[in-house]
Amino acid sequence: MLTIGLTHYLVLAAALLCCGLYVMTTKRNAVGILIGAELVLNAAALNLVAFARYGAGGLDGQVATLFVIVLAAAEAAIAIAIFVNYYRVLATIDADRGDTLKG
Amino acid sequence: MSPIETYLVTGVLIPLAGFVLLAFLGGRLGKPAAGWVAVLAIAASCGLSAKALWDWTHLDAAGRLAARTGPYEWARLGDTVLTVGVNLDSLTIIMFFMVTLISTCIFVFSVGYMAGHSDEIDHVSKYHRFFTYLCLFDFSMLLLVIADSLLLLFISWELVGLCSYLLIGYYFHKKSASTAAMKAFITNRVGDLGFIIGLGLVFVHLHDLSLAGAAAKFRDAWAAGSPLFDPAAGLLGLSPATWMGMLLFCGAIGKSAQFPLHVWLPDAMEGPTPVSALIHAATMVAAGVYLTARIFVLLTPEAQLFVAVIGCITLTLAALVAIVQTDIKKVLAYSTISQLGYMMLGMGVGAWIAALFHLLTHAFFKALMFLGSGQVIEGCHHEQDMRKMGGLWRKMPVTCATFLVGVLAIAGAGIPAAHIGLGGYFSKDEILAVAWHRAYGREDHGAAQSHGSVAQANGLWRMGKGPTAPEVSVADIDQFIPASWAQPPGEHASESGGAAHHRPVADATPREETHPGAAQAGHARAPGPRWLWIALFVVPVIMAYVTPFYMMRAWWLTFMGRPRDHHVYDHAHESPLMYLPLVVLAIGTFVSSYFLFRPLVAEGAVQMSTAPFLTMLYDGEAATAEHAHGVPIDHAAHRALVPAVGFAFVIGFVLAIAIYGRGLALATKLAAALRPLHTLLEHKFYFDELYGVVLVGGVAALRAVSYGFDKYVVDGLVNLSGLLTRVASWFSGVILDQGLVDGLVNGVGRVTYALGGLVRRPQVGRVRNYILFAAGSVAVVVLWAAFGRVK
Amino acid sequence: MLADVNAWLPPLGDLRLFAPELVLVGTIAAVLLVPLVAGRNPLLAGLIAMAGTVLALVATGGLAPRVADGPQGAFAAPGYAAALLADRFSVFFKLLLFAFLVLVIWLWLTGAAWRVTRPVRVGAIGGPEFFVLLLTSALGMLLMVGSLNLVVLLVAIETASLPSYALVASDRRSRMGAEAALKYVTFGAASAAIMVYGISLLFGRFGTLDLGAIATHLAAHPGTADTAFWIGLAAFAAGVLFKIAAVPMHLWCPDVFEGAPVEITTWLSVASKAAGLGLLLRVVTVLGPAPLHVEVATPLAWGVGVVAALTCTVGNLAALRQESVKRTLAYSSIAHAGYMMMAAAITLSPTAGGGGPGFTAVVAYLMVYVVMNLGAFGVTALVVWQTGSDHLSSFTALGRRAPWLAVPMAVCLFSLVGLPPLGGFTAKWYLLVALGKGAVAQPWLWILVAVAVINTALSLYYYVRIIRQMFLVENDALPAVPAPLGGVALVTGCAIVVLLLGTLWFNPLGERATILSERLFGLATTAERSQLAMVAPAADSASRAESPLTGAGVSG
Amino acid sequence: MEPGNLLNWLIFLPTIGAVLCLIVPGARAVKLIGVITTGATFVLSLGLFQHFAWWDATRDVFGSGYGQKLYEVTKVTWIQLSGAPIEYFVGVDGLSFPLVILTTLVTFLAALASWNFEHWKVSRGIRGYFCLFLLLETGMLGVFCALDFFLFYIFWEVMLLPMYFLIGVWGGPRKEYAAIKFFIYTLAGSVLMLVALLAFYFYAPAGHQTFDLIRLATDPAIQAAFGSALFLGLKFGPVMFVLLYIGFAIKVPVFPFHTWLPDAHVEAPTPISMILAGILLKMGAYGLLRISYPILPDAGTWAAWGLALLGVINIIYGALCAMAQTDFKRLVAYSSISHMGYVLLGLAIMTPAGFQGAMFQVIAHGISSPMCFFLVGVIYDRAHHREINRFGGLWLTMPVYGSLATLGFFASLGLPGLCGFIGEFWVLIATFSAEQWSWAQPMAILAATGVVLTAGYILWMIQRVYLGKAREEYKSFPEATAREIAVLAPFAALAIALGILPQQTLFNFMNGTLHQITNLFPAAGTTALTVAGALLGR
Repeated sequence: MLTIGLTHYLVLAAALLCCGLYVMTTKRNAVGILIGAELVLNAAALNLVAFARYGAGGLDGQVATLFVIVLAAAEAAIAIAIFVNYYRVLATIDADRGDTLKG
Repeated sequence: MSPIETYLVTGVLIPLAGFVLLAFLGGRLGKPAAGWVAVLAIAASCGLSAKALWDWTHLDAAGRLAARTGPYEWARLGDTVLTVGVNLDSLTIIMFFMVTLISTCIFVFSVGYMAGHSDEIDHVSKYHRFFTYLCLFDFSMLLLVIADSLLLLFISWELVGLCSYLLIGYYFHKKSASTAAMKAFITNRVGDLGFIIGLGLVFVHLHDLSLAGAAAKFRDAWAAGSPLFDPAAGLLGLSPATWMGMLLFCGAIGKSAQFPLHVWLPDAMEGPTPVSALIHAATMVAAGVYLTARIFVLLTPEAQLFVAVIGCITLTLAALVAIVQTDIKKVLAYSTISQLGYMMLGMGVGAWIAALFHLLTHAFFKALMFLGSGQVIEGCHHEQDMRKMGGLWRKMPVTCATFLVGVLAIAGAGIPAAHIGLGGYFSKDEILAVAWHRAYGREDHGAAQSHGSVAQANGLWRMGKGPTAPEVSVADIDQFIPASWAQPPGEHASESGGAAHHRPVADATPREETHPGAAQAGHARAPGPRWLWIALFVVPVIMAYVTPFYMMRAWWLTFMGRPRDHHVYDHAHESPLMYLPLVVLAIGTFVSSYFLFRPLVAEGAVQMSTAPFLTMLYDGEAATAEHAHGVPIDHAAHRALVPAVGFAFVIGFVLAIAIYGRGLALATKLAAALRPLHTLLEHKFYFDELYGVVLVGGVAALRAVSYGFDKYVVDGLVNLSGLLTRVASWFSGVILDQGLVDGLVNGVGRVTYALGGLVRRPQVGRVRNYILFAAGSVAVVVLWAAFGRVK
Repeated sequence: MLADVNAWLPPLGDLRLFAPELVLVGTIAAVLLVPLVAGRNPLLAGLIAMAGTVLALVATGGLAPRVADGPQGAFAAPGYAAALLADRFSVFFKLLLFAFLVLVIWLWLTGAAWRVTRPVRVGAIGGPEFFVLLLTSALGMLLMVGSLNLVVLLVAIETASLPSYALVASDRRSRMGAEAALKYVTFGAASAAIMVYGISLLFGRFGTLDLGAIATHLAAHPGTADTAFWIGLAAFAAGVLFKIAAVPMHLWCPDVFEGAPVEITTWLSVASKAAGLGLLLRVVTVLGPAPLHVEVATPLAWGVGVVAALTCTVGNLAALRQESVKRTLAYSSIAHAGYMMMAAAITLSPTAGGGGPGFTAVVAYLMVYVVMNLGAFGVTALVVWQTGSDHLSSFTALGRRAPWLAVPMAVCLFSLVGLPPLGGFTAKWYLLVALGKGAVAQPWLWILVAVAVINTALSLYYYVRIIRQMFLVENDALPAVPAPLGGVALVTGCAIVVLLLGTLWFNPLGERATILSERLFGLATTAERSQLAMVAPAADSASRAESPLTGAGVSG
Repeated sequence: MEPGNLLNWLIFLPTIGAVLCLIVPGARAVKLIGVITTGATFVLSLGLFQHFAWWDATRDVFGSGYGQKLYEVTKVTWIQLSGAPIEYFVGVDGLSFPLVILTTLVTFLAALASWNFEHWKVSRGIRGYFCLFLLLETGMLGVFCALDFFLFYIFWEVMLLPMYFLIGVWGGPRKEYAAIKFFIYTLAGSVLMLVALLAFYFYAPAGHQTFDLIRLATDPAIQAAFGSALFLGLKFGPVMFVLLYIGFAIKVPVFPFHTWLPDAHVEAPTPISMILAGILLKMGAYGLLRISYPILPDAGTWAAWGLALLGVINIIYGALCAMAQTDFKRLVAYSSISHMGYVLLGLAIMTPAGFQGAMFQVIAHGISSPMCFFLVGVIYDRAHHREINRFGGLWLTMPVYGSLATLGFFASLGLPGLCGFIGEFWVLIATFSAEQWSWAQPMAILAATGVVLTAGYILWMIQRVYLGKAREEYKSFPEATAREIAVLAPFAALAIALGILPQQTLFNFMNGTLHQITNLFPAAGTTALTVAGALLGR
């Protein structure tokens, strides 16, 4: 009989984190990178909720999670706007194509 | 300052005033006024020096001692006070007189000589410059003569060098002249390098640069058994004291054109002839001998031997080369070198008086001959090649006659046993006599060394007598002489009694075995092998035959025979302004000889009597003057020489006339027959070539290396950093495509830039990589936190 | 229920503590609303923003006496530490930010007025949205220096960042702007995500989101500074370092600064970094000093020191061969952030005699940095407006073409190098003195001194390159560079202040900074901490918090 | 310590002039301001003679401790630090007095030399030129007068910026390269000095912390602390000495930090070369003597042989490099490197005689090298090139100039009777007689070879430039103008005066202070330490 405990949540969150990091660093599509970031954010949110449930933090964690969700949304909104602008100028959404600024 | 000192100092300053006047106003004075200003200045000096000489001869010993004031503080080196003052003694007085007198003659001659010389180049007159330099020279030379400290000596030493440089390069529009000037200065500087190091050693060991002070401390150091005299304390088995003497003598090697630094003097003939007469024959080049005389008290036996050997080599080489020279001035130049060699030899073997005496007589007759040659050159429109002259006696009778006087003087003409003769007869022969004495005479004279205990005794004795007291009487000196030439320890007791111990020549076996006592004292025994001393006598004697030969050759080729170049002959003439000084000098050559000068020189020898290594010898028989302080050589010495060199001048003259009497034909044949020898001599033993390759080339290579080093290596962190960068970039996989850079800055800059490239490597422009980098960095920290953190 | 709510809300009087923020919010609203009645006039929006900012500045000034005695907290639930703080520390940073904001808006206004009369060479930016974004990012920065609550900090950072992302792209025709914004937002999102993950770990480890409480807990239980703590802290630091643009989170900075419009670059180069530094300082002050043991403080000091040295070095080295002046200055700002972080390292060094000198150094450095950086960017902006490029070649012969720009630029650049008698040297001097003082007890700080001075020498290369281009390279063909009077006045003023800071104000600056830092430091260690400790969760709840992680076996 | 404010006027008078330069109308007025200001500064500096007795060889020699005899002192607190204040502390003693006079004189003459500004190739910006020129003078005088290390550092850096622009803007074809090289070298040196500056402050025991150079040297508590302290595990003294030394060595310049100098000299305009050679190079030596040796005597002992070796390398290496040059100015520049080697050698042996020689050489070179640079400038103005091999016979076309040139170069050569000789001779003899060092005599012998090499390159140059046939293209060269002679004559007169009367012209002023500095040193008979051993504190 499997008891779902804090460890499971944490492992899941860690896995999410890794996925997110992987996505962020491999996706050429800007939206893909953003999604990667969202995955990491969700990993953090999962952590927070899990800690809130199993730890001593109480409601703090859940409140924080709400904040994280809102922030993620805001971030996505801004990001998408910028991506659109990027697409308008460069006619692509490939983040790697934007490499004029370097060195 | 005492009156005599005042005369001398004023006599020094008048030429300086003349120099300043001419330097600022010379151009306006123009020709010939500028020349007469100079003559006036030096004549005034000469008058003062005559007055000083007169007063000096009328002073008794106490008065002379009292006449010497000073020294005066000049500057402080650390805590040591450096002084300047007038070195007032007979030698100074007579040298001063000689310099001013000869200068006056030559200045007058110059007014005539330069009148006929083109002094304008590109319409710019340099006439006044000539006399400006001459005045400066006289100032410097007179300063050198009166200097009482090694420092002042050195300063004036360099100043005469400067004048020599300026005057040799007087015709500097000619490349050869400016090169010769440069060569002279730099060669002299090589010698001065030794001089400076010597000065340093004097300062270190004796803490005093004044001549009297250094001499006194040197003697005290000897008396105290100082390590200064310990061969083990110096390099190459020579004691520091020996090194000190030898290095000081290096200055003289340069200035007096001794082997191996003699190469500059023949080239110096590029200067106007009066300059050759004044500077490169009579005065400046003799300053080396004068210096040696002044530092004689600081010379150890080994150093004296060094001096003698150098002198001997020089006189030989120069005399041989002089045989084949065709330029009249070059002949005289080599003859000068040769005669200077004789003087040095004299100094080295201990013929202090004779050497200086030779200096004085040589000054007169060589100046005479140079001026004569100047007259000839001027008369022949700047023709210097003797092969084109001949028969000039008709056109220049006075010159011819006075020149002959000079030739006779240098050849040592005189009537043996009659005390009748010209300069060289007395002076050169006395040098040879002393050399003979060192080689074959009494052993104890040759071995100028002391056993420790004897030295101590001597030192005590001298201190008791008041070592610095110049009034030590002859009798006193005679008393201590035997003791000062130490006997081997075993023989000491029996031999230290009183009169000099005579020993048969055959008995004078070199004592090569080391005596324990001598070794313990740490002092060299009679330096050098016996054969060397014999060579130091035999070789100069042989050269005494060569001297008359080449001088007569020169005279004959110039004045006798038939004119060989009618263009030259037709224009030849002489002018009174120029031959009058010749006459004066010719007279001087006669009277300068024995009775006027030698006694004064001998008086000057007083200071020598305080030297620890008293090896001053003089011709006892010839020295009628009772002021001589030193060891009279065996009377037999000079007598024995009569058959050896007494008639050398006759033989030399006859040979020369025999070969050149009928022109050059025979000589040419001889030259052809002796081709290799002739070539060797013509090329002056290839010294210039050798130096050209080894020294000049060496320096050129060095400077190329240094500058190359500067350009490419110092920088060199450049190469190093370049290498490091490459290694570093190999590790990091960065390929740097930088070209070569120069400069340390660029080197550092390059590394920096490379590092800059390295740190910008992540800045590839793709945001994914940025995130990867950032996440990776965080991961590193996380890993550190998880595993690497020290608990 | 209502009473409960009242308990949650601060008394109205306390709201005055946050007058600056409120004024700013009001201004934002005004900028948004006024166009509705007055039409879309960029200049008008700018003027409103200016007025609002000045008002906020005044409000902040008025706040200073109120917080002189101690920090004032607000929005705190019972039993919780204040979510927002108003103390001298935050007031100082707010003053700095508002003053800078005023100058930036002034610069913008100058440019906008200029464009009215000139052929526009660069894509104009402006409009109400611009100011909304600008002021909002300023608001976020204000919050960043005014809290110790991790969630509030998160919100603050995002509030500061999100408008910035948009601001970078505010020239919508610019390809570089678009690219820069993309990089900024993606990198920002990533670092924010990592930071949030760190926050979650810290929360899990200590059961609280309040840094003060965490510090207290750590002081009481040294053993809790374990792996989870360090991982969490490192991840959290990623977000802070992102704002400062410190190594290794600096990569966005050059690209964004180069791609962004020059006014935005100016704003970000100072404000964003200053706020980030304020946050960092607050974190290290709370976590670092005296009562804490070496287990936290020493590794943290080393960490900050290493990051500072790296940041400084990387910034200077990377700047060496840049052709874009903006990019050069971007790297320069990275380097200067590094210098300031060095001072932060001292405040942590437990035996280094406390953070006083370090604080002094940071405060002095920031004040000087604001002025000289503004001067340099100001000139760059003026040149860019006229020539349309910030390439080094645009500065060729500026000494002849526009001496009134070239001379202030040279002064500011030499000051950035740190040469006396300019302000930059004053700043560096106080920094070095602080490091030296720290080094008395912690000799390893001499390494930081060495790094600082070597970097000073290194930095010479690229600053002087610009100066060389302006004065030594000649090109008589280039025309003169006209510039708006307001802009010239701004940069000249900056140059004069820089000069004064290096000479006459050398001592006053140090005194002011010392006074400020003494108060700040004192507050941070004693009064503030005791108050925070009072309201912190009980120790037992913290110890309870230990169990989950240890139970999870994460610690290693 | 005698208070007074002459020095304040001296230091800031040029600043006032610099400001005036910016506001007066017309180029001529600017030039006038420049010349008048520097001239007035020079005249003002002569007022310092009231404190020094040229006729008295014994005054102050053993009379008082180091720093007790300071004149025209101003000492006010400038910046308050927690430990001790940074002071505006200026004053002169026997060490700085000759350098102050030299500075004002050379600057004045350099201003005169700038009078033909309009004829330079790069002649724009006369205001800027004279403004920076005068600021430079403030910096230089400040360095020599400052007795507070911090103040010294500030002035040191203040000097840097004007120099950068003066070379970089008004220089020759490769001016940028030269200017930046100069700048980077000097700054690199000065940041190291900054570290030492801080370390001096923080390593002093509490209550004794100070930047006061006199107190740093004389306070026994500070000296004791410095003697025993460790710096990052290394001995404090040697580390600080090396840091300071690099800073000063770059200025001197010492091999291998010298490569900036030829470039800077060649590219700088003539008056700037004069100042660079005449004064800026002297600051390195002055710094060593004012800061390194009094404060860190043990480290000086430790470093002695290395410094002496570097000095000898400088002498020989500089001379050889000079010989390889065909650019007239570059030759003179390398000769400076060679000459400064004597300074270094004289300092390294740490005896009164050595210091005397070094300081004399400093002043003598401060006279001969600006003269030589101006001599080069005179013909550069006429020929517009400096290729030695393309000249010839100038002594014929320009006799007065030629004579002065000969004098100048012979002074540089070290001819007795001229200033160059005394310094070299003193240094060589002092090195010889420094019996506490086993290496001193070999070093002295090596250094003495410089005498020959110097003669070599100078005479060779004279032959190629001044002797020989006058070339056609140079025959029309006008003789030196009155202005040029007015610049050269003071140098010539001083070169002779210093050469003949060293005691009265220089030694009497500074012997006292130099003795006081040597009195700070530990007793003679120091043991040689190995580098590693000393550094590691064993």
